[in-house]
Amino acid sequence: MTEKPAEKTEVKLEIGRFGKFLQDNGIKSKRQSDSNNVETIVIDAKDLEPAMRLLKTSSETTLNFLLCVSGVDYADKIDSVYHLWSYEHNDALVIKVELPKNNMTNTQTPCMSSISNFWPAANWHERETYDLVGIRYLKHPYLRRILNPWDWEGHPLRRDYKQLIDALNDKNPHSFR
Amino acid sequence: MATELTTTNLKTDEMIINMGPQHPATHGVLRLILKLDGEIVRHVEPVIGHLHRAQEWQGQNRTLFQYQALIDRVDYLSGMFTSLAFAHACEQIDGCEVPPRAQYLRALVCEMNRISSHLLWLGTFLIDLGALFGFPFYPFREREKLLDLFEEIAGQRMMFNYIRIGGVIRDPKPTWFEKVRKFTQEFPDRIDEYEAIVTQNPIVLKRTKDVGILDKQVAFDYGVSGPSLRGSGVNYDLRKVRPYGIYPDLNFDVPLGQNKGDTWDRYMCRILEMRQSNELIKQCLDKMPEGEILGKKQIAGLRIKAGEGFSAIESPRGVLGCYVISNGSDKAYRIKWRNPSFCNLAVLPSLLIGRPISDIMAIFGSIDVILPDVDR
Amino acid sequence: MNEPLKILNQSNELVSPELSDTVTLTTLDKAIDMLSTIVSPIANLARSNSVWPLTFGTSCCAIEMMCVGMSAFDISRFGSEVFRATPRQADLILTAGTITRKMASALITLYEQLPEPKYVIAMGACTITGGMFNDSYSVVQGVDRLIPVDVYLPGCPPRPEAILDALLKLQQKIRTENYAKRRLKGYDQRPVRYVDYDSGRPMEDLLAMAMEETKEVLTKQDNDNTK
Amino acid sequence: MLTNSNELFKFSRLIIVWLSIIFISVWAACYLFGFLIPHIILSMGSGDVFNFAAQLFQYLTPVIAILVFIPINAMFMVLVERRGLALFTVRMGPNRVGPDGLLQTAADAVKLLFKEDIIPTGADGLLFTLAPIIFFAPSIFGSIPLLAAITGNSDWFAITNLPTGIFFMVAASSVPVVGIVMGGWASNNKYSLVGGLRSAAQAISYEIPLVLSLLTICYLSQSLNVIEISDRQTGGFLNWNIFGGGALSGLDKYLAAVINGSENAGEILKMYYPQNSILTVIAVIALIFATVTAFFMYLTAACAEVNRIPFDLPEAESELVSGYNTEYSGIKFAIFFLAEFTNLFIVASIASVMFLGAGSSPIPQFVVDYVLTHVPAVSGLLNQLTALLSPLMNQFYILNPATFWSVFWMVIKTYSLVLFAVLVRGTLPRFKIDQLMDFSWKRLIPISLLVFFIAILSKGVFFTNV
Repeated sequence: MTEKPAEKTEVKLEIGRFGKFLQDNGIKSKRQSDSNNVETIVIDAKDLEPAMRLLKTSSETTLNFLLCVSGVDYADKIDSVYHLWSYEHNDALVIKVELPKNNMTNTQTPCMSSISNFWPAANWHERETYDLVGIRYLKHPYLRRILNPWDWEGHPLRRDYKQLIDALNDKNPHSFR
Repeated sequence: MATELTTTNLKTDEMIINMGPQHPATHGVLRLILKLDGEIVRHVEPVIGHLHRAQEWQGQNRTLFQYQALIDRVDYLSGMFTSLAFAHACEQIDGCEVPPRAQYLRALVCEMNRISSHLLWLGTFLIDLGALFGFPFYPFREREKLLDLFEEIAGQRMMFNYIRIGGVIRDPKPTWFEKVRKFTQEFPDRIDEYEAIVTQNPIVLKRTKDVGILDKQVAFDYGVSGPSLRGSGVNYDLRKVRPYGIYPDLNFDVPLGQNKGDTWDRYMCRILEMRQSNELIKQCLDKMPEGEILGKKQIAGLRIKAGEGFSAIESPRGVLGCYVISNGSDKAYRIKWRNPSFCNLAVLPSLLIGRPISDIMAIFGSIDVILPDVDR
Repeated sequence: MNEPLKILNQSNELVSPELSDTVTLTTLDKAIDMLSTIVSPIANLARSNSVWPLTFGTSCCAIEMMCVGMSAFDISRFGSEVFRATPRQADLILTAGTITRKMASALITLYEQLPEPKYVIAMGACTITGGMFNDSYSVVQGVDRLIPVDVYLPGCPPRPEAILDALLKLQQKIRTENYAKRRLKGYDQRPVRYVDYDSGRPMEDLLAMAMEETKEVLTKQDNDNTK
Repeated sequence: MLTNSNELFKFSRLIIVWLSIIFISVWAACYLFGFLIPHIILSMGSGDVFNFAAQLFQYLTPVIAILVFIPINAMFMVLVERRGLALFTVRMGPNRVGPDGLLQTAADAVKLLFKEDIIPTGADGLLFTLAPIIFFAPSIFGSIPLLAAITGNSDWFAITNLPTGIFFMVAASSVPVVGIVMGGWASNNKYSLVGGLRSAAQAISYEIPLVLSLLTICYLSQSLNVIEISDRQTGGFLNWNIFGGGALSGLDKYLAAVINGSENAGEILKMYYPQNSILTVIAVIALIFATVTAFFMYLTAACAEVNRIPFDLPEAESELVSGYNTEYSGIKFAIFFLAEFTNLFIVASIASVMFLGAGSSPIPQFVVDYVLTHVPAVSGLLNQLTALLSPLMNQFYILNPATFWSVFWMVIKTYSLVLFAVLVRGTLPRFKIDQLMDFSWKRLIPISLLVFFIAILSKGVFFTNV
């Protein structure tokens, strides 16, 4: 695909409320441009688990509603995006973990740690992200494909995914594209 | 020598039953692998994805204009809501204005759609409980009336494609509003009818009370939302908590479960929600302003600005989110759906374990899962 | 590669690989086949008037399939309101909704579990060509790639009236056809016969892959031994 | 004002047409075997051989009657159920096959006959084939004693008059569960297995209240013979077992005496209620309470016995795909279907024999007498009719008025109960298996024991000479 990924503004942004909270607890984060006034931060893959534990349980934040975990395949990296809300307050936070690609092929998967051991909501979302985008969540209790059959090849939402053409779908494979 | 017959020396074997993907009670194509001890469920493994139609993949391979027509199929019982979530996300990115009349029309059709979705849920829930004939026919009667109204404005009974980026596509005739008003006037009587048959039915009470109790903390952990969460007594309705559209202007209460969060509470919550939606429709009709209905021109090469947006709305099943990343072209770079059914279904195994087979249907029915919403 | 699996008997005649592995035909069944020219007018009339559908629905079309049983449209007028949950007692599959690769094998199993005579109405655009999801990686482009179809019913989803129309067309077809001849056709129009349950891929492909792999391993072992 | 009165009219027309079809065919079969063939044989010659042959054919009459009756009746009942449910849900129901859908179930039956008959791999073929037969057979031989009661002890059915008829029927009604368990086990399907086992548990639990409520009636009638039980209930609805099992029959006679202006009315009352005190009134009320309760308990337990909603757990469609008959197709499934509806008919007819006066007219005898004596037009008309039909009755033995009226009332009572079961099916959801068990063991059985006790007490203490 020749499309370019979303624009990246290299403007230095001020640290936000949750970024500051994480910094106080010794977790580094980088602020990204907001979408619709929701704070968006980028953190390291190794910091994700402690950061999530803190954000979920700490009485200061209580971001205890994990909306979704989504994987986004860019040209040079794969993002794992976490949307966090709170059941009690009106807070919202978007956490991104960037995993560089380094000439990775379709069958190879980037790895990062899973959060579903302490947050059951992430379980199915991580399985789905593994299935479609191909991020391998380490220490996940049951990391198997969830939407596609178990022996499916490739990760369909990767940009370089070539779909299987066989007797079940050889009719006009590019009909409406 | 008399041997004592106790539970310890009575050996029982576990039996694995495969329920689905074609089973009358799994609402389509869910597959549950059950491990049973007699009639008691010991282990459940849901297998989903039998209806995975690659909605997200379609989203990034079709133009936005094409994809608008496709997203009604994400949740076919409440197509208005999926359209609305997508439109909200795109409007966030694009920053285009939605005219007030369009806002009101959106709220109006969404609340109508909520009623029609809950009506179908009521019918299928009763079928799940075993009332195969008779009662399930009644909710469908009202649903047909609603579908006729939808057909008049959108041209289709279930796949509307009515809410577009920047507004709604068609302005209904004045006679349509009169029909809606007529419907709202007679609908409370109909709910009274359903309640007269179902709510006080001793068998329904026996099968739903204290069955499938969803603890608040468990619900939080699994990210449950919608009536299933409110049945447990958590006051979390996006229309109140994070108001969108014109909901701040409307006056309504959020119905909550009365005691524990069992199947009965979830049932009651939905019944009350139908009444509440009826009131909301009346308010929308009263406050309906005149003016434009579409803030963005609907052309084949419809484009939005670059950026990313996440919008979430309160669908009949819970928090329906849409995460759109756009790079300024006529196709979205990535579309991710946060489906309420997908998240609510994850809690099912923890509710089922230790219950008899018959409760599977009652509990599963009360969570109100739509399979394309799970599988996309 | 995608040709149907052919089984030849001892005298080198083509045997349609139909059902013989899953069910046994009783003598009564065979006797009825023999008498088919005499009984077929009566049998056709009876069959056409009591088509019992299977409660098979995957997505949107299933809702319209439910609507058609309800009071407003009332399929019971045509004697078809007896929706059976088990394939053994049904005559008709209304393939209501998209069939994905994961579901394909289940659909084939269901079709094979139906007792003869069995009919299929491909309901909705998704089951005719794949419909709106035609080019999706996981969608089967038309249910006629899996099972033979009698009536195609377009629409996304079709209105309940259209379902009634399709049912009437099917009834007409049943009334005018000769069942014995229909049976001889067997499953010839079906390119994919055995499908693996989990992967949704044809069994022949998997077998061929396995054969190749074993051949590779064997040649490698041979090479090692010769060294 | 009924909005679907047209449908109601069509429904009643359907019932009348089908009932006449059923009874003309059954009557023809009976006439053939009970009268025509024996007469032909006897006219050919005389001697032991001919006598024996003629008698043999006469003895065959009940069996032929049942064999003709059951399939047609089951087909009709399926149609009644489908049309009835359609009526309750404002639909049309099947109305395309034959005139106004009259032949819909016939088409279904023919279709099922010509369907492929599948024995799944891994199934036990012998048991799999035997199961529907074992399920169906008891409904044939179990209904034999009923025939005597239904036909008002007609000559043709004399051999069906067993001295322990009700005992025989109850014994027969407990056999079908063996068929269900067998079918469930033999189909090599886990849903079938669970369905079969559920059915066994359910049948065992509900047999007890069913038998106990019948036992109350047997005690009050002091007989196990269905003919005797139904004979005791003749003469108006006050004598029916549901109203105290004869507790009101004295009142009936007293009223008759009063209306006729007889002087010994008081003596009749004295004869039937010797201890003329408040205790008698209490005992009568207690008896009526006991029998009415027994009737409804019988209905509940019978519903469970024949697996109707809300007790249709063995084939719970939304839980176990189709329960014990999941793997059955074609003719075997048709036999299951047939037997299910026949069982429903049989329990309904047992209810009408035991509680609702069998073939006796619900109009009290004194009313009939009053009308006949005081309205000469009616009795004149009746006399004319009798004169007109007498050659049919006396010479050709075609029409037996006693049998005709007995069958007529019996059919009305039985089909009312069947329609009640259809109404219940259109209304209620299903029980859970543990609630089902609780309902039987913790509610029905204690109540039925109590009812039996009350009946013994009031009858034994206060009506010793009745």
